[in-house]
Amino acid sequence: MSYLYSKKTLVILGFVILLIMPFVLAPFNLNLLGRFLAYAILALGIGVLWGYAGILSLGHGIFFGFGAYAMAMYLTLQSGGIPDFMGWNGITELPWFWAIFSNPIVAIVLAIAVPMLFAGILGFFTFRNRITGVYFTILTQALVIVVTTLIISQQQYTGGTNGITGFDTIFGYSLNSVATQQMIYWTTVVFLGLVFLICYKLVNSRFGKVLIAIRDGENRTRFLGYNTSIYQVIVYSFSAGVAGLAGMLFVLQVGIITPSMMGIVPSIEMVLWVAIGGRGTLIGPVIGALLTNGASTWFSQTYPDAWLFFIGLVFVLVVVFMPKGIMGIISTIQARRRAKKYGKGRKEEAKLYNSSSI
Amino acid sequence: MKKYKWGIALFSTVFILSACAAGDEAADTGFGEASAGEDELSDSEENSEEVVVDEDSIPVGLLHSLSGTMAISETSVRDAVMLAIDEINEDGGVLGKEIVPIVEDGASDEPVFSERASKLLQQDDVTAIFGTWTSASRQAVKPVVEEHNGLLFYPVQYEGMESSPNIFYNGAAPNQQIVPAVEWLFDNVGDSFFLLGSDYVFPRTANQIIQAQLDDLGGEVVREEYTPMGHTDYNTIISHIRDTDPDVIFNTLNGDSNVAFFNQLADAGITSDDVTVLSVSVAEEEIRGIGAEVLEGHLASWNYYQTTDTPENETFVSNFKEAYGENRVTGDPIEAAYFMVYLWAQAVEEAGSTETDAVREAAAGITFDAPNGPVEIDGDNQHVYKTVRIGEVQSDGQFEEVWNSGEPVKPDPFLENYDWAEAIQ
Amino acid sequence: MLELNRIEAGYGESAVLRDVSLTIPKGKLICLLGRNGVGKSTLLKTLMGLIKANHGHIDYQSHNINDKSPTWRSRKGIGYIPQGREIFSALTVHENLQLGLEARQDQKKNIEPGHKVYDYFPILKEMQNRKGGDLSGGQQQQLAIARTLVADPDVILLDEPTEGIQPNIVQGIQDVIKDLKQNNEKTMLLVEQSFDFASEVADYFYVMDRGRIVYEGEKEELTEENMRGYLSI
Amino acid sequence: MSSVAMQIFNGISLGSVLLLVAMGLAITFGLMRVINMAHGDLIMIGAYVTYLMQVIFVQYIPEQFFDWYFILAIPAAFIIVAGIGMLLEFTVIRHLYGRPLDSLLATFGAGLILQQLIRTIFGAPNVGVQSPSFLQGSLEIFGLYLPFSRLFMIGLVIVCLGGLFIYLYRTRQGRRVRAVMQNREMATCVGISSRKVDSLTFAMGAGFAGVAGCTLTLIGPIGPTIGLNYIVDAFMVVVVGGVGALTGTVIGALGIGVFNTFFEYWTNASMGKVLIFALIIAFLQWRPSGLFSMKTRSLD
Repeated sequence: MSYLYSKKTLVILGFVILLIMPFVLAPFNLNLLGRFLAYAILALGIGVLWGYAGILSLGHGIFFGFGAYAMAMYLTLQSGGIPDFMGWNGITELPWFWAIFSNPIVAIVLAIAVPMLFAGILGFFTFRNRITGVYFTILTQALVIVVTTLIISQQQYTGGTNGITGFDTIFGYSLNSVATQQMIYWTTVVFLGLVFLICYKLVNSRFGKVLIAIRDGENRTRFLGYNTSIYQVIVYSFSAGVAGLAGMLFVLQVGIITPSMMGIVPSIEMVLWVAIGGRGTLIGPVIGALLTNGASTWFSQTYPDAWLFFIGLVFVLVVVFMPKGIMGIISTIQARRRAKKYGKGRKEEAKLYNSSSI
Repeated sequence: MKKYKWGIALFSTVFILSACAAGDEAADTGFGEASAGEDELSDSEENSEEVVVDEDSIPVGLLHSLSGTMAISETSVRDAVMLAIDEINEDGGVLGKEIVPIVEDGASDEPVFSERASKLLQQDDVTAIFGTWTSASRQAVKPVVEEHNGLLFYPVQYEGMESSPNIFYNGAAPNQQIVPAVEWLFDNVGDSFFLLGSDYVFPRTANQIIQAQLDDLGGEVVREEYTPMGHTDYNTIISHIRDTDPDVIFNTLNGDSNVAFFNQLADAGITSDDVTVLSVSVAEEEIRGIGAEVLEGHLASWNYYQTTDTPENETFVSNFKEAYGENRVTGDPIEAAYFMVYLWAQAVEEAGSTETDAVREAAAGITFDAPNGPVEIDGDNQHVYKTVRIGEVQSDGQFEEVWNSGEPVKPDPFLENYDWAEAIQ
Repeated sequence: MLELNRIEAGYGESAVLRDVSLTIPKGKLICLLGRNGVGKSTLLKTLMGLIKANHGHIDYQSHNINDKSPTWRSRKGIGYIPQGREIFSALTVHENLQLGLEARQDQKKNIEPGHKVYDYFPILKEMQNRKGGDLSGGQQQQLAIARTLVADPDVILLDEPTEGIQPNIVQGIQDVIKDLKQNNEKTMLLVEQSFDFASEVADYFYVMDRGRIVYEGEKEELTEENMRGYLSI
Repeated sequence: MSSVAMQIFNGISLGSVLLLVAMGLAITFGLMRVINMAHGDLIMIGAYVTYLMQVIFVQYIPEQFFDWYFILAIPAAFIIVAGIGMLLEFTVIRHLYGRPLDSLLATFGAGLILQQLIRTIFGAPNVGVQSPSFLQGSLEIFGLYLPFSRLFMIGLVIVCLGGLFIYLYRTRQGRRVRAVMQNREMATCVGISSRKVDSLTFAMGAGFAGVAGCTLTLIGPIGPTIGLNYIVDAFMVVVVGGVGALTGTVIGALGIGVFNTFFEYWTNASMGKVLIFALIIAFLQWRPSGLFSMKTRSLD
């Protein structure tokens, strides 16, 4: 019987449930779930960066945004002609950095490559200069301000605060048809599975162990002869790429991207999904993203005022008293049961399980 | 041994899914029950899942930000729509049926607007949505109403350059607010303009229009400045104002920034006697946040003021205050939100159905005596004929009208009837 | 006066002290000897409350103080002079001494110019307005001792007060310790590496190795011969 | 020439606003290593205290004394917000010493609660505060117009800095604060209650946020979400100045103020903002620990 409960089986089961959802949910709800799954991908990237490497970025909104904009630009060009906001702003010819996005392959590659490259370059300088911890976090906030202000002020190229919206087709198919939306949903689920798998491999590899070592004692790891900054750059860049992918999938299901989705507050909220789900795990970020957004959609409609009190309180309580989030609670319960069952001696082992890596 | 963890993981998944599906179930179970007699007007916690819809009622969607940064402006607009719905229901409803409002929160977040619009159209089957405020949120809803052939009634003045068959634009188009204001200022105040706006679509488009118009009139733009959202330090801008010494500052700043700008302008000792500021986003509601004493003597261009002298307005203002409190004020977007419900109701009566295409067809040429004067839906572009009014801020925070266009102006969102605007179209 | 009973303590998961019992009777000077890294400083920190004891109990004036904070302990008369001259280097000498008064129960607010610590360490008076960090190592140690003395503690915990200090000051410090013992009847726990000085002043002594007390005895038993296995003499 | 002088004044005046906003943060972040994202919301509450004081005066106090409301609002804002800060410290922050990144997230949540609290009490729309008459208008000198409100702010910043200096360097409590910040363990061993010091210091930082909120009513909007307008700027000031060094905070604030003003004068407000933040990022690459850094165990 027990093999039924092995974690692999359950992950696969969850995955299968997600896959059959299009046959269960109405199109509107499916779209909602698909959007949350895109967030879950984003949360996975942040989860690896923060939970395993100990790097807290409050600027992941911009990487998410990059991916979303790249896809939105492709979709806009699909609809033909130059975007209408360029027209109002007196731009009659498509600038080259727009033109390249008319090729879907280029758009998809850039949606992931640009965030990776950008994070790589910034990370290279920042981590090499040993800017870590709180300083790095604050620096990413400055980055958010720079990028969003630029996007808003260059509205002749970016659509400004209105962002980019109003696409109708993708690869020649109507974007809003139920069949296309189902395909997009499945694509999202598959990518979630892939990203999960990659993250799993990553954190359980030697590379992952070094990341954890850096998180727990950067200097110590450096003295052991590891070039810690290279590890940090790579994981930061990886996480940015995942965010770009998530943004791309997000825009396909929501049909709009604006700078307000990349700002300071959304960027903090993304981190809080991970905190609620449980940092230092991979399931945690996924559950945190799904649960927080699900609850937000549900409750904030019903009780908009009480919701803010509630979510504020949840953030405080989770961060202060349950630093390991939902997954932490689960392991604590497990540990207690195990302790009850096997007596005190198992306490140590239970602690070890707490840091198990999935 | 980790079955617990995974069991809960599974449970959470199921929970999310059920959250997604909750809307469906509620709609199903609610069907067929008797409709609630009276709706709480100001109940912001209106629960969409509890609204009961049957054959004797017509569901409509109200989609505004009730939370987040835009809640400041949008809750008042929601209140106005609710007032109109309540009045119409008291008079027997539409097609003999009761209008049932389903209130959704856009949360000042564009994806939420688009998602909520989908929900209203797909799940609640509303016949029309009254809502949105910012251009970004309108544009987020636009593809949704177009895809599902729904109707959106939009209550706010905007930058124009848009005409969707599924949207009725009830605020002013640029030629019903900006163009006449520039003309009037040029004739009555002076010919050098300082353009100041927040860095987003409306101010940038408005200023292009003003630039083109002034080129045509022979006026001059001495400087054009944009400040980011939430900007609070206007000293450098004020230095530029001193340096360029304009006759007029044409102000397209949005809500919050106005407070900082006007306060600092007053502190710098620049009053309405030195330079006239004409604003297009400062209504009665905003004056309360800025303070009437620093605004006194400055101008605004709108289609409606709380002081607008029509019998309809007298009733409207007193009803509004009765419903929401003596200290509340009305204003242009609030009034537009109010009369657009009546326009929709008349169109439905005319069409004899709530079916979108029929309503759209019937809407062309519908007229109504709104608080701001007579309004009429222009069948060509689904905007509204409105009277243009320039008002001066008084010490009590109200406007005194100094000029009006005399008759409703035909809306021209693409400025097709103005030769100088060719480059912008 | 101060009593440790079967204490186990350490940093995080690893226990440094194992099953340590030790008594400091009133008016006596107890010496704690042992090589580097055997847990002497950890023991003092545990006594002071900087490290929580996992097992066992600490009694002070016959009351259990396991859960009391360092603040509480110092205010109740336990004075601590840590190893490494942990003075407040950005504060002046005078300010450092004033901070010593925080632990006093009589709420005394100022150190009068003729205070006894200035007799012990005249140099501190001269350097009153200098930053603590500007002092030499030996002067900082004097300051650390003086800071504790102004609080007039009942028990003084001294952690290697003469470690790494220029010889001329070492003598001064040792004289002060002797004076405290003989003329003021202070209760003291002295961690020492110097066998000679320990054997000169101690009433009773303990020897630690690898986190345990491995030897204890009266002053008379403190001979080179007995110590050979435990200390590097 | 005069426009350059005017810009220098504008820069200093912006710098003084930044300094007011950042001073409380310099205390909580700089001295206590707590990243208080709710700092912006404490500023917001300070502004609402001022509004409340105005309402009280309008209703209960004869009109000729109206201007006094502002004078009274400053200490009132300090005390009330300090009280809220103390409460926040007791309920939340206390558990987060040594976990700076967690303190950031938890205080963000606390900030949401404060925002919603104010929204519930005062409503979502902005409220208006009328400047006292003696702060309206400006001083004309050598062809420059120096607004009284800005001069007042510069003065207030100097007073606050002076007060803080006296508190830290001339009082018993200040001495305790410095001792705890320098060596927490040793401070407890000499009998200082670090709990009490933490609580009071945090309250103090919050109090300065209250004063900042009070003065911000002179220049900007007052609504439940205004904290967001200032919080990131405040962090930049503290980080550029160097954590734990008040001198650095002062220079950081003035530097950012002056540079920002000149960038804005030469380009426009959006580009000015982009440039100043880009400059800060570049600057931190060059000096990761800011202009002045105290030798303490670093934050990571």
